[in-house]
Amino acid sequence: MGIMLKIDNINVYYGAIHAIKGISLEVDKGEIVTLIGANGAGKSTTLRTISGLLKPRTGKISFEDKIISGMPAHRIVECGVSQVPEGRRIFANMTVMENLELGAYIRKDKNAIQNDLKRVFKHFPRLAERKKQEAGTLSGGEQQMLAMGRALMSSPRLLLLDEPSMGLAPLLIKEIFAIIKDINEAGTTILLVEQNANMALSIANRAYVLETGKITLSGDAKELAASEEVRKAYLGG
Amino acid sequence: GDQKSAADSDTIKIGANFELTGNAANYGSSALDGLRLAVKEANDAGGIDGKKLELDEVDCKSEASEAANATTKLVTDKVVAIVGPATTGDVLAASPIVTDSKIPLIAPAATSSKVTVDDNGKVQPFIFRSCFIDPQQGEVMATFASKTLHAKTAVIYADSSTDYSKSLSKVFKEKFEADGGQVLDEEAFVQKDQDFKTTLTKIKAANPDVVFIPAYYEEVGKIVKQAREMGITVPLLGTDGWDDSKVIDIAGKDALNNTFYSTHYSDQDKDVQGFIKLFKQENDGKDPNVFAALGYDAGKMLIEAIKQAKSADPQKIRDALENLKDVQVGTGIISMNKDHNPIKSAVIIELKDGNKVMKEKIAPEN
Amino acid sequence: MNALRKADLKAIIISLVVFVVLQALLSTNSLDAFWQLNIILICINIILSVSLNLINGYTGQFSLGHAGFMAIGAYTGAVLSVNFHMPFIVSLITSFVTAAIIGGLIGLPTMRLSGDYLAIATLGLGEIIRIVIMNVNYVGGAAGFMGIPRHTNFAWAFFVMLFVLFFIKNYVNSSYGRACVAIRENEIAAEAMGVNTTKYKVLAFTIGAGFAGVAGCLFAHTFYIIHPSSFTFLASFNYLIMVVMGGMGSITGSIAGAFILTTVSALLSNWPELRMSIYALILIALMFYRPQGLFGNIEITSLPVLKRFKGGKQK
Amino acid sequence: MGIMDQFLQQLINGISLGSIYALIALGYTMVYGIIKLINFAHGDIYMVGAYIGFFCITILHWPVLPALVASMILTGILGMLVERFAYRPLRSAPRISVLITAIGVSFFLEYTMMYFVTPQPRTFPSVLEDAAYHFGPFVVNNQQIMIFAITIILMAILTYIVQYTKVGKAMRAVSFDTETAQLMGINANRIISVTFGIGSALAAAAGVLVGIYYNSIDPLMGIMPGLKAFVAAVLGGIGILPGAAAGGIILGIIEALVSGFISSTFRDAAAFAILILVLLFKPSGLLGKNTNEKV
Amino acid sequence: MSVLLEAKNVSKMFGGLKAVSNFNMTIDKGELVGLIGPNGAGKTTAFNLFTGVYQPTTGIISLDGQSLAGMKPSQITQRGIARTFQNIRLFSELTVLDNVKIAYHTHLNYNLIEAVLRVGRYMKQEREIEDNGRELLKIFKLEDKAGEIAKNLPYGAQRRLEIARALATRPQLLLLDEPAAGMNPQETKELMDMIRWIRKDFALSILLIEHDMSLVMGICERIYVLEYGSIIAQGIPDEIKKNPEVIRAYLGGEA
Ligand SMILES: Nc1ncnc2c1ncn2[C@@H]1O[C@H](COP(=O)(O)OP(=O)(O)OP(=O)(O)O)[C@@H](O)[C@H]1O
Ligand SMILES: Nc1ncnc2c1ncn2[C@@H]1O[C@H](COP(=O)(O)OP(=O)(O)OP(=O)(O)O)[C@@H](O)[C@H]1O
Ligand SMILES: [Mg+2]
Ligand SMILES: [Mg+2]
Repeated sequence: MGIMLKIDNINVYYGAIHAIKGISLEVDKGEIVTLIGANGAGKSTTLRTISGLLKPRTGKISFEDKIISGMPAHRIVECGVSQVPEGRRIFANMTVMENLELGAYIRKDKNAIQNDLKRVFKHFPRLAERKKQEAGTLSGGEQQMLAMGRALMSSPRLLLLDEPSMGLAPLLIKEIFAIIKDINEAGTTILLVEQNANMALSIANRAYVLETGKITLSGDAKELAASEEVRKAYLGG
Repeated sequence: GDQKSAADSDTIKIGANFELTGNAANYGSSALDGLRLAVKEANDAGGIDGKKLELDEVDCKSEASEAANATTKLVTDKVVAIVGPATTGDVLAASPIVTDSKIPLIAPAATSSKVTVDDNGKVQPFIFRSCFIDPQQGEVMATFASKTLHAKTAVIYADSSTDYSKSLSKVFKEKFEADGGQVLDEEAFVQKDQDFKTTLTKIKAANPDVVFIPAYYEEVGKIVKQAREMGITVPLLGTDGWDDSKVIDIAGKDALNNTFYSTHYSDQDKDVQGFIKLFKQENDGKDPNVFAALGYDAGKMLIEAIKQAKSADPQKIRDALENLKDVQVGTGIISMNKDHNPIKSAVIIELKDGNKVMKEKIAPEN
Repeated sequence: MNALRKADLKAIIISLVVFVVLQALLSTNSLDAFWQLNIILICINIILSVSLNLINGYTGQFSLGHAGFMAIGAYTGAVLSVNFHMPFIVSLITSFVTAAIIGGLIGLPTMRLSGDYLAIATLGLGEIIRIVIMNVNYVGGAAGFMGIPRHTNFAWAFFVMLFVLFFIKNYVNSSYGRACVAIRENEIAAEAMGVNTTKYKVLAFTIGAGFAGVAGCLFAHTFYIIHPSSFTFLASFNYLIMVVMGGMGSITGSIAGAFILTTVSALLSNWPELRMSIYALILIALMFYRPQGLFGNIEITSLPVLKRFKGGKQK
Repeated sequence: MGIMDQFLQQLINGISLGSIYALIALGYTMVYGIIKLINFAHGDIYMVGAYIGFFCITILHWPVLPALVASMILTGILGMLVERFAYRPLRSAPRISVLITAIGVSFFLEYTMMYFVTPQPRTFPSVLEDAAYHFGPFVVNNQQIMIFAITIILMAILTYIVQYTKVGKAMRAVSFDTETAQLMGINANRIISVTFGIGSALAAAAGVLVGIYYNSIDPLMGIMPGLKAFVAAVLGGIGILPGAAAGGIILGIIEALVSGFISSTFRDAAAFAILILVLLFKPSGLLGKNTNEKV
Repeated sequence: MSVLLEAKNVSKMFGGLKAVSNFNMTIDKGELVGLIGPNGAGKTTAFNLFTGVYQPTTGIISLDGQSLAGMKPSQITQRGIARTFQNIRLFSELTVLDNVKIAYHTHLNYNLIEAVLRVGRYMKQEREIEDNGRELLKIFKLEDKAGEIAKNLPYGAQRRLEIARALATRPQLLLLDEPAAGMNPQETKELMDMIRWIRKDFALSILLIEHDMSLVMGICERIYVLEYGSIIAQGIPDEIKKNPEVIRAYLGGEA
């Protein structure tokens, strides 16, 4: 199993705010890696930088040995990296089906798209029922499913998930995490950002802990979950 | 700016204050073309007493306060006299400024009587013009309608955004009704309108003997075209604002048959051939329109006044303007009357297959 | 303890110095007539942009009808001076009251609209006001209203401007102003904080319209004549440009915006034919250079450099 | 003519006048739809389109159709250039600054054009056979019919593009949330550019048709129609294509009926008053959805 | 204990959708009540009805025995209900202190003239709210951020500021909509302590919506469970945890 994503010492700024201070991390093919940390630690910023929505001021990011830092966001999607952004950001004024079609925007092969659509509906039968519904009227959990389904439609090799459990009812959180595992088992590598650190660590292979823009800890997910330091700071115990 | 008194300088600076931007830009810039021609002609002939004329051009933006502002700029630049603006409203705004600073102003095309004589009948000492006045041409057209065309009823279709159009409507109405006619309806449009069919439909329904359209050529062309399309066949009457070949281009020759307007000269008149030729020569063969002609006239009047004053002193120029007599200008020979209006004849033009045919020539009253 | 009032006092003293210097320049004719007039215009435009800023910048209500209120003030003032021979101060006050009342009456229903819908509605209202004036013969209609005495001199313009600045500055720094800003930032949250959003929106609109009326009255008594052509929607755009250029929600910004644009306009009069093209390019360039306006939404007086000179500890 | 006849004739007049507003409003609304910019320069793009058509016909002596197409292409490119150089650098700036820039672009186009072609109006040669059809007391002109038909067809085509094609979905996505659209692999800049191109080409078509219909063009011809088209777009619900068409035609009819039966003097005032009334009852336009922000 | 808030047979329709139906709830003075339910059950809508953002289609909501029907949100805030929002709604371009100052709005009563001339009550009251505001920020550990622009605060701090701002309106009843959303378990624990302490120190009632069961079960005295707009269960946390309906609709498998 080779390195799929490699982040090499990036620094990211919002204007004068230094949000990411020299982060390096790696994601191997087939893994679930999770990024945990307090509010404002820079988790979303990291994902946005990978996706090209932000440009690192220094450092570089490579995906499957290709340097993607500096590419415009839409080109990075074409490389095989897809993101489910924080807060779902579905296209509320379009139907569920149209949202999914937009997920496959970069693809031309109609048959492959159909296959992926079937796969998405298999993961999320609820979406199949609601194909024609305007996405804005879906419930929170359904919207989260749609956002994930939409990202899967680009057939990514790496899926970035930004707080998929935020604002969801307990029942749905369990469902979502089960689906994440499914997707991963079907072959998609996943980089998962979560506040719900307990859940995240329970499904991840490895984890990084982010604190005010720096990585302070990293290692095997189970080990981290057991560590006193992490428990105190993030797991509420 | 130079601090030397204007009279001592070796050039004579004349202010040109015209609408170069905004709604009336086409009229202002035409008048400026005419004025430039007069100045060039004088300079080519060696200037006045060896002094060259210099035009100080400013833009009054088709807006009253800007006209006052621009006039103030010219006053500051120490011009000896000002020509412009073209439209009545802007001249009225410039008027108090020149009066305060005692600099003569010649309005080329502002036909409202208020321009030179205020509401109390007092003559504005520093304001002159090179065109006839609304009462004159409004009455001419009303008389023409009732006497020559035997019209009993009329509809007035005016530009409600210009004082020119509104004051002509008023004069026409008074005279036409005094002569026993009836104005069935008064309608309005505004500058830069494109579509007139809605109002024309209403006018058609009123079914008048004539329609009086005191307006400028840009809208007139479209109105005539659309009126004929709507099936309004009665005579259409107009005023000097019509006098531009654009009317013919826009409306088309056929539509313009059976239309009549008053203006300052006929292009058939032999007195004006010199001006027309000169203008075409200087402007790539373009025909002068009425604004250009009046701008040229204003320039000629001013140049003559400076010559007669033998000085570039504004006060002396003013005095000379007041006493101008039998000056040859582009559109004929004129003298200044006591109200600072030129005594000049008006003509009524009939358009026949695109040609301007002089229908009547009305001699000046005083 | 009276830091705020001390700051006011300082500002007034500085303004007086500015006044004395400028007045000296004027009385000795060191400034020519053109610039004398344009200094008055700058004062009038400052009143217009600062009052529009109260509506657009502070309260966040996109109004494009400012020239209409200015017209109301201008014509009210002119009628009072010419037809009723009222003293200038009476004309000014009545202009304020009339424009404010009409502004309030118009504001009440239209403030329910938001964003671009409000913009087009206010633009329409401005045009309606102008068209009505253009067709009322009592005020001269399309010919304009003539024979207005030239009451506005530099002193009048300056002190009225000072009053308006003082008023709006203290207004925005009170709970009234905070309510306005809260509405701009988030109307729903403002309501949730107990701010009666309708009331404060209409109040800002009323005051803004009233001061536009005052500016109109000064304007009318500057040029001897007023004309509907001075109050088109393009004029409203012009005041909006001043506000945006200076910075939405910055009084000193509006002052700078009005000053710069009036001056640029005056300077460009030397190139009548290219004037507007150059003006347009300057506009675009300034927006590129400072998209949030020259001062953003902060006051120049709160810049660190200048803070040292100020006694008052104002936010 | 009886009142009823007059009314019907005014309806015809209103629809024909309204078609022109609608045609311009379509482009207005497209551009608004994608970046929420009131593109005050749209009316001037329309003017440039009219001039390009004019020069193709008078100087190059092209027939109408190629002139129209050339004008649409060149003006479309102009629109894209304006977007690229004037608006794109301000993509992350406050909306109001972009609006001011649009006003700047508007002045620039008007007066730079005026500098080169003079403020004098130009007259289109009559390139289309003028035929007026009289039905009893009514008159309809073939050009009126043509403009109406073109407006409706273009509206239908555009609605189809926006609703059903891939590029249309991308437009809606970009318009709703540019950043997320990029995460779908959509090149947002390209889509915005294309939208400006289409919107400007539509304006050019309107410009050329209006030039032919009214026979006269000038550098300031875009101001009032631009404003009216904006009003029309808002009336119908800004950002909604059928809304623009409906708004335009309704505005035309309002103007026709006001000048026909009330007073032509107060035509514009009445049109604005009706617009405001409509907005008070339907704050997001006739076809707009009342999208109260969900709390 | 006396009833503070009472909702009687309240329903709210959006077009054809019944977001809240036949909703009955009472909150006593000083109580800390939880409102839970699946996404889209109508919890936030209930808040919006209490605060006047929406008017109920049917039913009556009353505070201290007085009906709130027809009141604007600002009036209801003046009566003593304050809230936070599910999606944070700060005055994001303003400073932290100004955010709080705005919330004192209804407690200021100087008039326009006093404000413009800066005399009389203006100076006194402005000084008071400045001091009170800073005091409040101190409680929420935001005092050193008083001058910062609200949107630049970390998320957790923004949530705290929103609560502080709501308290500045001096409410009798505080409505919190998912205050722990986006917080990690540790932060949530701290928040729990804070909520408990607020209720005691400010002597008010609290109604909160939350999906984090550790928080809800940990601090609420009573819990209402909503599904499809209707209340399916209510009671003390231990009852709710075991209620099969609630487990089916909301909690899933083990709680
Ligand atoms: N658009 C922005 N402008 C300025 N600063 C920002 C912006 N977005 C984020 N920040 C700052 O960057 C830092 C990192 O933010 P980020 O959103 O990456 O945090 P996070 O770890 O995802 O937190 P959360 O759990 O709240 O989502 C924070 O201090 C935040 O305030
Ligand atoms: N303004 C509105 N217009 C139409 N439907 C609405 C509106 N507000 C809420 N709804 C609908 O009412 C239902 C209840 O929504 P509400 O926001 O109250 O849910 P909630 O219980 O707060 O859910 P969550 O836990 O996801 O926040 C949903 O189906 C929602 O789509
Ligand atoms: Mg985040
Ligand atoms: Mg909710």
